[in-house]
Amino acid sequence: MRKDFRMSAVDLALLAVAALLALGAYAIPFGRQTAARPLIYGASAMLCTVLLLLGVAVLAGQAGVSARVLPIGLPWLGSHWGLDPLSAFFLVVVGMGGAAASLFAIGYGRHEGEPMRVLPFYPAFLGAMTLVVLAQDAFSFLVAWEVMSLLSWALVMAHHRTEGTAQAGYVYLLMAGFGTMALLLAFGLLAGPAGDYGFAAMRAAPRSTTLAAVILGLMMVGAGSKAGLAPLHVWLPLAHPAAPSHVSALMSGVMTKVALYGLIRVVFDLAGPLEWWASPAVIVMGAATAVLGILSALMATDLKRALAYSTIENVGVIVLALGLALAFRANGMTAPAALAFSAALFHIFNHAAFKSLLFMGAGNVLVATGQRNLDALGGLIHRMPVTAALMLVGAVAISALPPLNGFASEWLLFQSVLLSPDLPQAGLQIIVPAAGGMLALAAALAAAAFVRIYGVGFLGRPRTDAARSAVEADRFSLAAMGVLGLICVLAGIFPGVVLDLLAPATEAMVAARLPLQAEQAWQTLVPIAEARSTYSGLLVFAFITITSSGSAWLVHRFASRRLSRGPAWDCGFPSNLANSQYGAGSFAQPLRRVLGSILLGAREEVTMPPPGSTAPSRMIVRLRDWAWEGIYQPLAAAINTVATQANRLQFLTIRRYLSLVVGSLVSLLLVLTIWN
Amino acid sequence: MDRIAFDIAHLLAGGLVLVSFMMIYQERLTALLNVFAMHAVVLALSVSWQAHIQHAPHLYVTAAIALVFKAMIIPGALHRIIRRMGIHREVETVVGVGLTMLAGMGLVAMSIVLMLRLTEAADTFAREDLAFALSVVLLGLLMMVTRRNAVSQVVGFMSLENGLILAATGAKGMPLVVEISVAFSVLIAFIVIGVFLFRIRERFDTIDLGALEEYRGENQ
Amino acid sequence: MNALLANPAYAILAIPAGTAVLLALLPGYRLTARLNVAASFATLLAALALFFVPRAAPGPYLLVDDLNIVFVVLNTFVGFTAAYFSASYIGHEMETGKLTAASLRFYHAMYQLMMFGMNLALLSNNIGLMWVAIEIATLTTVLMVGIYRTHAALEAAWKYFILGSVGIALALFGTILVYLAAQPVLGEGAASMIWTNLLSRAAEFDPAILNLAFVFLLLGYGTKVGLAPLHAWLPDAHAEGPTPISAVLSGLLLNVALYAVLRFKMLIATHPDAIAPGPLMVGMGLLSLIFAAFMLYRRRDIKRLFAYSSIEHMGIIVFAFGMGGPLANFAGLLHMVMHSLTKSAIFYSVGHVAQIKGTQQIDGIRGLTQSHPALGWGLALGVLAIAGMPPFGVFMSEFLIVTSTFAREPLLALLLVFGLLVAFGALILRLAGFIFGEPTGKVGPAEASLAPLYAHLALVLAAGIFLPGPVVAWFRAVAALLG
Amino acid sequence: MELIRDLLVQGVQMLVVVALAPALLGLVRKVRARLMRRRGASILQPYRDLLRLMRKDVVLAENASWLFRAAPYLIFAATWVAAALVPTFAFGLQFNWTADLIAIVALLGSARFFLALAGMDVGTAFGGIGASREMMIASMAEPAMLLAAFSVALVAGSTQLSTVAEHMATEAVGLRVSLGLALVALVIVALAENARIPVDNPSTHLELTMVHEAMVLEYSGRHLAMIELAAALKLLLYISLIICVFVPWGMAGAQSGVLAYLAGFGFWLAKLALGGVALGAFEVSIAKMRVFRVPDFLGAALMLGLLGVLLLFVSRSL
Repeated sequence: MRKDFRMSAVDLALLAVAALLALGAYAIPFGRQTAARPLIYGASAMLCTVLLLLGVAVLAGQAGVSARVLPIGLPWLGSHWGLDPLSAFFLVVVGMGGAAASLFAIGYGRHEGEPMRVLPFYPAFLGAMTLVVLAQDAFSFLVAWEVMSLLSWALVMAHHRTEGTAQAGYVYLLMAGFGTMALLLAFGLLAGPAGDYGFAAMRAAPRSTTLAAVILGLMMVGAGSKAGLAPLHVWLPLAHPAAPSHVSALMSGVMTKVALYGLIRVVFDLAGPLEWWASPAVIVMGAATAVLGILSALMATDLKRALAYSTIENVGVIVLALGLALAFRANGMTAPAALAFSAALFHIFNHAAFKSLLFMGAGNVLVATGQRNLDALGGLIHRMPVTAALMLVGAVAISALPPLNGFASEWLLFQSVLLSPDLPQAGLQIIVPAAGGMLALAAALAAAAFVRIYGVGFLGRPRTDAARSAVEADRFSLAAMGVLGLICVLAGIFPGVVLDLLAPATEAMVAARLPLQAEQAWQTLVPIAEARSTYSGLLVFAFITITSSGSAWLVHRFASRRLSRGPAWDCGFPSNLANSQYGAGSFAQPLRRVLGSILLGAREEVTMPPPGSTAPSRMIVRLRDWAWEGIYQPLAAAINTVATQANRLQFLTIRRYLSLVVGSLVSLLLVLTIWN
Repeated sequence: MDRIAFDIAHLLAGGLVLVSFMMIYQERLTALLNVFAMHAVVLALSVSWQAHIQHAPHLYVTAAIALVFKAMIIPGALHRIIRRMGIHREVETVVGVGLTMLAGMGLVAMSIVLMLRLTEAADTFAREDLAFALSVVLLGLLMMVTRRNAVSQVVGFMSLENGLILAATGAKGMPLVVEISVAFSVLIAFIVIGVFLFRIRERFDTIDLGALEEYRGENQ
Repeated sequence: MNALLANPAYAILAIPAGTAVLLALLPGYRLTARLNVAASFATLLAALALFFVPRAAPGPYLLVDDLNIVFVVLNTFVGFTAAYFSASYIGHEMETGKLTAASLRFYHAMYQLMMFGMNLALLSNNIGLMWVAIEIATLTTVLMVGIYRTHAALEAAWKYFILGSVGIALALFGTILVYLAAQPVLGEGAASMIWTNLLSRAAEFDPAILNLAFVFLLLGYGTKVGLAPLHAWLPDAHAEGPTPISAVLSGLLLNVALYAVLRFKMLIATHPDAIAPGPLMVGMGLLSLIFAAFMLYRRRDIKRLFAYSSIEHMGIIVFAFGMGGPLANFAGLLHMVMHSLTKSAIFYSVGHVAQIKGTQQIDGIRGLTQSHPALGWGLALGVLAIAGMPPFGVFMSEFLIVTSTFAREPLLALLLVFGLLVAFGALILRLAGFIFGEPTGKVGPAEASLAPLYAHLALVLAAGIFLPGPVVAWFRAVAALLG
Repeated sequence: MELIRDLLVQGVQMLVVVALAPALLGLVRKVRARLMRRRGASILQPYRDLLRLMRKDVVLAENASWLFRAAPYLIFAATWVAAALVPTFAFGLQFNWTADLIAIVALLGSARFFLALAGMDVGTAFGGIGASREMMIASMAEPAMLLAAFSVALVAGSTQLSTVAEHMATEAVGLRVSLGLALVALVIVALAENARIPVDNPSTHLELTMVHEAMVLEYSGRHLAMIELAAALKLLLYISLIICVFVPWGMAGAQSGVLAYLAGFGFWLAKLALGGVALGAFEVSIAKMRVFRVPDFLGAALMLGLLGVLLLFVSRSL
């Protein structure tokens, strides 16, 4: 062979994955050594950075689309791997989240009680997620997908002796298996009876729109359950908080995105054209998930659980955007489709950044105070200034406030909602604006939720000694958070850069892209046309900084700059009880009464002591999870009953067993007699 | 073959079915064992008749096995077991004898219908013979299912084996290997049952399976 | 001697038979145990030799073709690892006084006799001989199940024996019927019992008798396969016998019975007018799968738990073969092999676990990864593999079965998926209990031989990631053979 | 030259809004006082208050963090930027395209976010009350606002305020039901966002019903001044937003002459004054409602906004 062998991008990516897996293997014998932790996490960070760069290179057109077939996996098929723009974009997400989490873990991992339950799985988990993104045939995809679930399960079970983890892990793995089955069926349809499991063959095969819709449904179940789409989300708020925080960051920030990758890959790329009527279900499901998720986040008193719920909200937002893209694409409106799709991808990127950041912050808090309960925190901004500042960045970003990145992507999404009148179908014309309203509601509630989380957790006065004696986290953790915070700010100020970067992926999926943003003045976003709508994160940022600092300077220069400290006034009734502050529960009360009572069946039970008694009066809040009560419990009950009934067959007499045999014989003979 | 030979074979095979029925309505173990001995004798007769008309001398061996083992040794052994262990003498049935009889009728009817309709191709005699054999097998099963205590179940099982032998001999020129295997299996079956009765007796005074079945794998 | 070298098949039969006699005479369990291992290994070598020695033409009694090579090699391999495992396991049983030297001698002799029976059943070209061989295997296992002489063991063995012998009878009747169908075409005598002749002329047989025969054979051998509702003997036999025997039962005996069913399925399938065997097998497979899946939830005994999981997997395999077609058959074969390896591996670990914890009760087994990491993770990997998790081989076969079925028969695929999920839930529920949480009972170090366990797991893992070309070609040939 | 002029205009607008905001507040108070048969303080009173506050020391609670001190400037800046981007007396200002209606809503959102955080920073009960109620009100008001913005944007085919205004100025629009609904919704939202009666009472303290005041309770001196100024700016912003969307007549076109600008400015002042008077009159005429009635009030706005949007679609699809 004269043509010399050149390493393509995908080869490099696969090598990086192999290295990650090797790291995991290395951890099994050597993980106990103290030197192992920084080595493993450091190496993972580097490898993830490599993956990140590879993705960027492909998106920027520096490295061509590449593919590689390895002689493993399904024998007659081999395992196909490839790096096209879509994969590259998600490779960027995985690389970014993975690198940050690993860097974070160099410091955070020191506090891990049983490192041997984390170190072997962690790098392999990263590798598996990468493989999902790279896979180009059904079998490799599903193997990688399921291995990803399995390893994350092992990581969730790392703290297997803390109560609640067992149930979390069980529900998680069960839902993962359920999702995989749905994916199996979807791929079964895609492959057809001949069994062409290669993505290329699936893409090529003609398919009726009805069949495509069925596949879409199966994917919504399969990938949706992994991404946390309501009502398949119940495992998520259990499992994500249970894991070590750097793993939570990965699961919430990256793994849900990988799940969405599966959805996008199959629905937009493989399944073929869809009718418009397939999209409303997706849109409604996304909107409902968003509102339900953020409302639950608003009610949760556990810091990490609240973050997990907010992940559900963001997944809902993304799915809503994807549904819009489907609706537009089905009507041949490629430019709006591109807008919605870019919004989805952009939000995926953003959420990966700020949700990882927030979970890391939660991890620092957990280490510093040993507390996840918001009502046990408070005043951390004094004890952990850097963590608090970075958490603030994350909170502002996730609340979709300008000038940070969260707003940029939601703004794009609103723009695409505003294009809905051009849709021909009345049904969509009604649904889309309603969904837009729910989106706005979700955004507003998100702000409320994060004011609550940040205000109760970091501001005010410490509520426990643990919070009073918290100490700032180590520099690795802070560095990782700092990087992510920087990304949030930059992506908010220069959204055009990110959009141009992900344009190839958009083009590949919806056959259109946003106008090139790089040539716009002042980094302005111009999704459709200058006259229609524009937003310049850079200028807004500049204006705010200038005016705020300017006004501050003026005031201090010309008015007064004197300042004295005194006790809080509090309308003349200052109380030095830390519990007199508003807590997580009390902050949520207004919204709990307004929305929670309907959507979450929130009930307050107040027990008043009899007059004269000094016993405290108690208020207990009960929330109901409709999905849990409506779907899962009945299902479990049904299986239980059947199992109990079937179990009688274990306790028959031999004679009865014989009669079973005879019975089946006689019945088969009867079948024969009739069959003749 | 000539008419008379056919009729005799037919008679004997039918007789076997009849004896099976007799076994079903026995109420005392000893009587049951005697009837089973008769069952074996009839089988031996039919087999040897087959040997005669098929000019297959090796079938006489089978007949002999049937006669010696099933008609004499085993009933004797079971008699001794019953005596030694002082098993209460009556057969405990699950459903009334009448019902069992009806079920038996049904089974026989089914097997005959099945066979006669199935095997137009095979020669008439083999067909008749198979029909009877199938009925004997099914009746044996029925007996195992409707009897409570082990001896009668064992008897049912053996009558089932008899049915098999009837079928085997009915099939023309079936190699010796099969008969040997049948005998072999019966032999093994008895060794093992013997072993089991023995072991079981070490623990319980009765071989009534009911006693065994208190414990069924997992405590309920 | 030359004959042995010329045709390894003879060796495969002669070595166990000879060793069985020898073991029956030799005293001292250490020696017998070693001899047992050695003999099993020799048998394995002989089986491997089948690949290299040119195949002898099918004789009146023995036959070597693609189909049974798969089974023979698997059989002898697991037989060897099980013997290796039992060497350490039985030693422990002896020390704890659960077994006497005499019963051990008996045990080893029976072990080889059983191996002989199974190998004979696989290699025999004569349906009568095959029947005899399977009965030998069954009866020897009956004896070994009862070896502990405990109340439970005897009861299990008795149940196994009664149901087994009924199965014997039905299978024999089926065999006679096949002969009866063949006799008009192939003439009287041994000729009409030779498998190869039957297959070549099956199309001319009387379809009606074939149908009847298949019903009896399916039920007769199906009892051994452990298909619901004929399964009753299986859980108790697994639970009460010595663990090596549980491993062999699940890993091998079920396969041998399945092999018989497959042979006759091929026979029926060749006949155009005969009843289609597929639907019957698919139905029984689904029934077994779903029934066993539900039974998993209420188990209190760990070995019985995995016994039911064996029923479940046998259901899947029979389902796959019932569906037929190149993909499904390939998947069925793969699944069978993977199940044998994985399930025996699980039983190896379970055996040691039960010895360490001193109980088979599921409640008594907690936090294994905490107290015995190597053993615990081994068990975990095994259970995850059997639950159909990648990258293990079972996943590949389940992937193929589900996808190929859904494209052809969506409804059946949904039922299949339902059963798989229910079983998955139960297994994971139990697994989490076994390996996580605070350790219960004795946490002392275990003198466990993990080599066979991890050897099997490694094979299953390798198969899930990479199937060598020759193996694939060979499997596909067999799949084509099965039609 | 062009550029310089545009920059100049933009600068003028920025200064004008911040300069006029207290006066508008004063006007509203004056009107209310008058209607209550009181003479009331002069319209310039707010300026005096602000100046006095500016000169006073800041007394900071011990527990206050840097966030508490930075918040006033951030709030002021965000509000000011938002206000500067709403066309007041002329279309097509230099930086109008920096942010559209949605972005302006979001900017106000950021201001509110920091205000609520500041309210919780000291760790007093009142601060918490204010913050939680503010966020509750906001989470109802913001969607309503956005839906109103939707229907406006759908009519105008743009979310760019100056484009919207230009489009509205043309006769092409005519009268539309959805616009009316949007107007009502917007007014309700404006009342809520500016803490006016009936949602909140800007002139109360020591009441468990207070929302905005509760949050700023701990502020003093220059900080309080910045926040008050921001509040005034916000009021002006909302009124001129309503003006420029629903009654844009008389606004100066882009790059028109000085005279046009002056005329536009005059028109704007008049409209602003009218708005102020109307607000005052409205506030006097009704009573404040209980906090937990507020959601219903805002829910109505939400429904109106949605209805407006839907009607628009229906009319289009017909």
